[in-house]
Amino acid sequence: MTKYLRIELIIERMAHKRACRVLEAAGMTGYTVLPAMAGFGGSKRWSRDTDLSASGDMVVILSVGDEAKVRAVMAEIGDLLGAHIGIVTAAEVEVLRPGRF
Amino acid sequence: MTKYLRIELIIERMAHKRACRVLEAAGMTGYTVLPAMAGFGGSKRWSRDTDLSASGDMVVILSVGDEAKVRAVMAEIGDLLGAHIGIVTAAEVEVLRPGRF
Amino acid sequence: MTKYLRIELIIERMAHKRACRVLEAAGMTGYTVLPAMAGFGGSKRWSRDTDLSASGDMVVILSVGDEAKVRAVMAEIGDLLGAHIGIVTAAEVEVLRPGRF
Amino acid sequence: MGAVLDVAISTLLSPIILFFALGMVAAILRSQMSVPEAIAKGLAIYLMMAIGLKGGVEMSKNPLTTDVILVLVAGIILSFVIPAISFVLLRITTKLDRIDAAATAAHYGSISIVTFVAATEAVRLSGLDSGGHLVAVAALMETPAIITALFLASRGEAQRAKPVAGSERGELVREVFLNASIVVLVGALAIGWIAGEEGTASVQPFFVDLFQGVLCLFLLDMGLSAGRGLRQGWRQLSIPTVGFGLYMPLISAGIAAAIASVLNMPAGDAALLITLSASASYIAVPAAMRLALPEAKPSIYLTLSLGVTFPFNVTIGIPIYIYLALLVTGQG
Amino acid sequence: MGAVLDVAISTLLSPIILFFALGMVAAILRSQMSVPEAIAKGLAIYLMMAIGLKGGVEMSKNPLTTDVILVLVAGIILSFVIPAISFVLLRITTKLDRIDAAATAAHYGSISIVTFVAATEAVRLSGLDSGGHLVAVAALMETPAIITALFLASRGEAQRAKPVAGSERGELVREVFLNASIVVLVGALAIGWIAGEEGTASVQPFFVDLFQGVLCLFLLDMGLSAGRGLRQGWRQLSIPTVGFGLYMPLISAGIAAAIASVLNMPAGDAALLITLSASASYIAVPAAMRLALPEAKPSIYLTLSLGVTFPFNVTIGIPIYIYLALLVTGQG
Amino acid sequence: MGAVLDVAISTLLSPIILFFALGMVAAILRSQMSVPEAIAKGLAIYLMMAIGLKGGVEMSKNPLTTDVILVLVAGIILSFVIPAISFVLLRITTKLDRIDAAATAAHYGSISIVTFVAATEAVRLSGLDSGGHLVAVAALMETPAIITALFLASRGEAQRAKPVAGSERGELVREVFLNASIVVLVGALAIGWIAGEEGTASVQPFFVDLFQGVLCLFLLDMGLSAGRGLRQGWRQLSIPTVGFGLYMPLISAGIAAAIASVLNMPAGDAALLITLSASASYIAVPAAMRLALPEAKPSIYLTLSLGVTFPFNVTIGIPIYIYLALLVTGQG
Ligand SMILES: Nc1ncnc2c1ncn2[C@@H]1O[C@H](COP(=O)(O)O)[C@@H](O)[C@H]1O
Ligand SMILES: Nc1ncnc2c1ncn2[C@@H]1O[C@H](COP(=O)(O)O)[C@@H](O)[C@H]1O
Ligand SMILES: Nc1ncnc2c1ncn2[C@@H]1O[C@H](COP(=O)(O)O)[C@@H](O)[C@H]1O
Ligand code: NA
Ligand code: NA
Ligand code: NA
Repeated sequence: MTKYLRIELIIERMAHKRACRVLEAAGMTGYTVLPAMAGFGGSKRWSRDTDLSASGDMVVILSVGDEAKVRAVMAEIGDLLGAHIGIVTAAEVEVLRPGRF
Repeated sequence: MTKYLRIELIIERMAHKRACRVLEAAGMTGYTVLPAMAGFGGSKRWSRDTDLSASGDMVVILSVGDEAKVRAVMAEIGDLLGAHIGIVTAAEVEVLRPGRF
Repeated sequence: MTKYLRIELIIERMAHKRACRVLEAAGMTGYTVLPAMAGFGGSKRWSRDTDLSASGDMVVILSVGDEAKVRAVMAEIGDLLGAHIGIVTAAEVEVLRPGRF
Repeated sequence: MGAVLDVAISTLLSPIILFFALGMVAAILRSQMSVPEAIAKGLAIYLMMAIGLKGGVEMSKNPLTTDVILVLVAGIILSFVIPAISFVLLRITTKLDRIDAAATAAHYGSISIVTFVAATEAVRLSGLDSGGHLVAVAALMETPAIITALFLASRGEAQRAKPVAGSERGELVREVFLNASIVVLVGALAIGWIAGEEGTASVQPFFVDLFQGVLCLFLLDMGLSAGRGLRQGWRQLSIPTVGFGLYMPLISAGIAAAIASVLNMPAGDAALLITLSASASYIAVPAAMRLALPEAKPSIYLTLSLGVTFPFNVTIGIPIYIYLALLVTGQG
Repeated sequence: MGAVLDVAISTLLSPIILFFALGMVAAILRSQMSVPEAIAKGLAIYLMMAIGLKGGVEMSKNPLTTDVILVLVAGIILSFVIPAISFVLLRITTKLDRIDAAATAAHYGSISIVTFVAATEAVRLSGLDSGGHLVAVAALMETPAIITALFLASRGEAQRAKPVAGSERGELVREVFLNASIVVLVGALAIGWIAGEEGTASVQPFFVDLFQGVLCLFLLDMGLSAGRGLRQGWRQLSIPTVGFGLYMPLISAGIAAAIASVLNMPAGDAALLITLSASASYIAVPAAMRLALPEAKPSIYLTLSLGVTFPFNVTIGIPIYIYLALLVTGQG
Repeated sequence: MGAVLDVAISTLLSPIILFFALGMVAAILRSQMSVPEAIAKGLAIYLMMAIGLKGGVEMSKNPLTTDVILVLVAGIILSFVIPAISFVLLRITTKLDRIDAAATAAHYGSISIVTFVAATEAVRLSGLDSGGHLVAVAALMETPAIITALFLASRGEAQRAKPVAGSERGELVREVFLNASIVVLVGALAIGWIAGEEGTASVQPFFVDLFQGVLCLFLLDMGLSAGRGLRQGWRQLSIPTVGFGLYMPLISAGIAAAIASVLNMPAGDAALLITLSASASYIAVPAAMRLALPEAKPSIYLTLSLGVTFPFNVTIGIPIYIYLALLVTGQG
């Protein structure tokens, strides 16, 4: 039986289109981007209110797909994270209407 | 021991109140709605900035509850997704203070 | 092999800095805060538009870390949830570049 | 005719239209610039408050005559009838299915408040007068189209087995009759009427003096939206569909012109009624359609209304409608 | 008295109050319309900058007298004392527990800046003058109430074993003494004082001319908030609690009137001090309570302050307070 | 010199600068107040539309002369050259690596539009005139610096093995040449030029009369941003780096002054060209750097530009630049 994974990328807003292109290239059928409002990493805090250029903002990208495609994304996305700040996690989920992925 | 599931709905903003009613009807004790800012599905991209009517916006609804209730939601929510665009996933989670669900 | 957990706190915006301090104190290497726009719990609905003081707003805090640290957070955060409204869940996830956590 | 050409040119070179063009060009060149959503919504509320107040103050100066009431009724009828005609034309000339055709038709029966505002300016520039009650007509024309469209969508088809899961009684009605633009337009109209010229004097600097400038900013954003919609959605539009977006306004305009002539309306009022009929909704109706006909495709109706008909109307359409109004009212 | 009735009527029919009513009606009819949160916050900042500047410019015209300082001190004392009275009344007449009663009391000791602004207009309409230092009084009255409430909440109870997890030294103090409204009010007051009438001339079109209009837009949003709060929260309020929301402002007004009489304040200033005392906070204090007394229920204190007391004050309350001021200052 | 001191003092005590100071103080005291992001972006768009329109209207009054074109070219050259000098100085005096030095250098070659606006006011206060084409110079100076910086970052280093994953051809070019500020500045300039004084008369109340007031609100937010950036980022800045943020503007100013003298520019225009050169970007360039040089650290370049150079320029810098302009143009 096909396994479905939910992959979650926490990534800079400036780089999110790049990440989205990687998702699309790997064949994910869709994704959704959520704006973050604040965060902490290393030793710095950021917040939307702090930075007029918004160049430090992060977003969260959610994407659900079958295991093969998500694995493909995880293999590909590492390159992007060499250059950009980001966190990637994946976990198995049950999906409704598996046909659509 | 009771199992707890976290159900996540990615659904059109215009339909989110309908989904919330389904959650409430199934006896979920709570949920939280997050605004999305952009996404991709099928062959179209959307973004909050593109659409003045905001009629294409998506939101993410998170809800945590015991397995029985989440299963009830998953059985019910399919109907709504016949008409509206949406993705539903569920996965087991550990919860703090299980008594409250 | 180290297990990684993704902890998710749904908590009042007014209290989110307190929660963040607990995360930092427990040694989590980072977290990301997402604004919520609406929700339901008990018998009340809230929505960003309802409340001018924004004192009822909720946020979602995501944080990924190794099992030991996440367990430490879960042990600590209970205190905060005695006073403030909040939901905490955790689940195992695969991470990319485990070295960074 | 010469005067109309003048109006056409001064319309096209007004800062309002130039900022709209700037937005479209930026979007087509794929600039990343955007006006934050919250700002766009705030400006829209401001614009509706301002025109509502202005209309109400105008109406407070004259008693409510039968003439005025007849125009209100005419507006409602136009909004009921135009979608039916649109639907038939769409089904004949395009390959849209029943649901998509009905949803698109709803947009053309309803109105665009920004097109209305742009026409009000052009009418003033042409040296014509217009009555405040046209704002009330605009508010009344927003929703009947939706009812016609829902009827057309369900006709012939076995009645829906059951309503969409989770829907609530009255949810659509509230969305449709109490949406922001109706609440603000009708509310501000009533407030302008009650408070009158004197009572609203202290808010004139905000609602009157700034109006033109705010409109520039708003139309910059509209241009960005229209351009982006077009860039992403044009592939979904067949040539007959695009054609519909261009000739349908003219058909609606013709019908409205006939009514204006029968009702013996003054030229300025006639021009506005014609413009309202010719304009297509891109805010209120798309939102209502997501609730009522979620199967219909926004990439068709929204692209057509915002990307094709709106730009057509604010540039070429309005001068034509003014000319038409002068013609049928015998003042041309 | 006749003049006061006139003021009452012209207050009730002013666009500001009419837009507030529109918002309440729309919310109660469950319209989906809303003013984006970012816009509402932006307007609030604008309003506070504007009144701060105006107050500062007024103050720059006269030297700081003992009279002025006495009024500032009176404001602080009122803000400390009113919560104590409120607390006792709530514990006697309602079933609220210690924590909820203390949190609610804090709201009534603090102030509502929009009520203050509405009163300033009404005072001006009544032909009275008011001094710029009342803006400073408003800023000073925001916080003492919170201190009294925290003291009342902890009294009698074994001292809290330890502070809320994750709380930080100074966090509450910063939230309370450096919240947006205090920073902007006090800051703008100081800037108006330093720059004076001449220095601020270039910003008058923005901060003075637009003020009334912006207030309309803001009160539309306040009406929506108050109406929604009431619709969702009224079930949580017992009749004695609602009663408190209506008579407490009058009690506070009475106390303030007595002080105004003792201090021999001019009628306009007295009216504003009375209004400040009678008004209840719905922005700064709820936020502070979520930090300091997270166990207290917002559905009680916020619904009461925003849904009951605020509408009461801006409609019926203000004319009463002006009348009271005329009475006690012997100018009625 | 006395006149310059006067300008310095009246600049420092103008509401604009006082609100900036208020924001900085609030941020440093760790107040939680903030201007919503959407409002700040909306205000920024307004400001750029307003100065673009004003510049365009000014330019429409005179034909385009060789003198004007020479100034445009000078601006472009300055923006290309300043980053090279900045890079060398940073590499010599600080420990920043090649990438961080190049990214920081890009900021100093580009411009700050708010500094430009503040200088325009100060120039007017000094009784000098300035031409509308300086707005065009501002727009042209935004981007060349980025090109120089990218060249410097890659020089000497083996060519990048491959582009960042997921990057798209043209993405950087669009971000850089079609960013919001260029689109709005150039677009509004063109619109002001086309529509002329008469055509833009109806939008003057919005774009001209309100300008100063809106600037106050915007600078309050800038102060908060600068203060927070500084509070969080100062630990990342070594003393030589902070020094660079203070002397580099003076070096750029010197070079620009020399060019202004050679080109025989009027004093007002010279003052603005000098200010543009001395100012550092904190909106457009940081965003471009996240795309083009993601390894560079924003905590360095952004803190330096927004937290050190911007406050220096708007307070002490501008009077110096005006003095310098008077000196080199022989009008001092
Ligand atoms: N362990 C984590 N869990 C969730 N979000 C994180 C984590 N680490 C970093 N982030 C997010 O990534 C941003 C940059 O982190 P860093 O790369 O550590 O500077 C932070 O501000 C957070 O928003
Ligand atoms: N696999 C997916 N994972 C996450 N979000 C998705 C996925 N598929 C679709 N979406 C979201 O649902 C929206 C509509 O998708 P679609 O129904 O495929 O047109 C998209 O724009 C995304 O925001
Ligand atoms: N089971 C749940 N799942 C997700 N979010 C919840 C849940 N219960 C409560 N919430 C969120 O927490 C807020 C307060 O809930 P409560 O403490 O039940 O009043 C709600 O408005 C929701 O945003
Ligand atoms: Na129409
Ligand atoms: Na009070
Ligand atoms: Na520069």
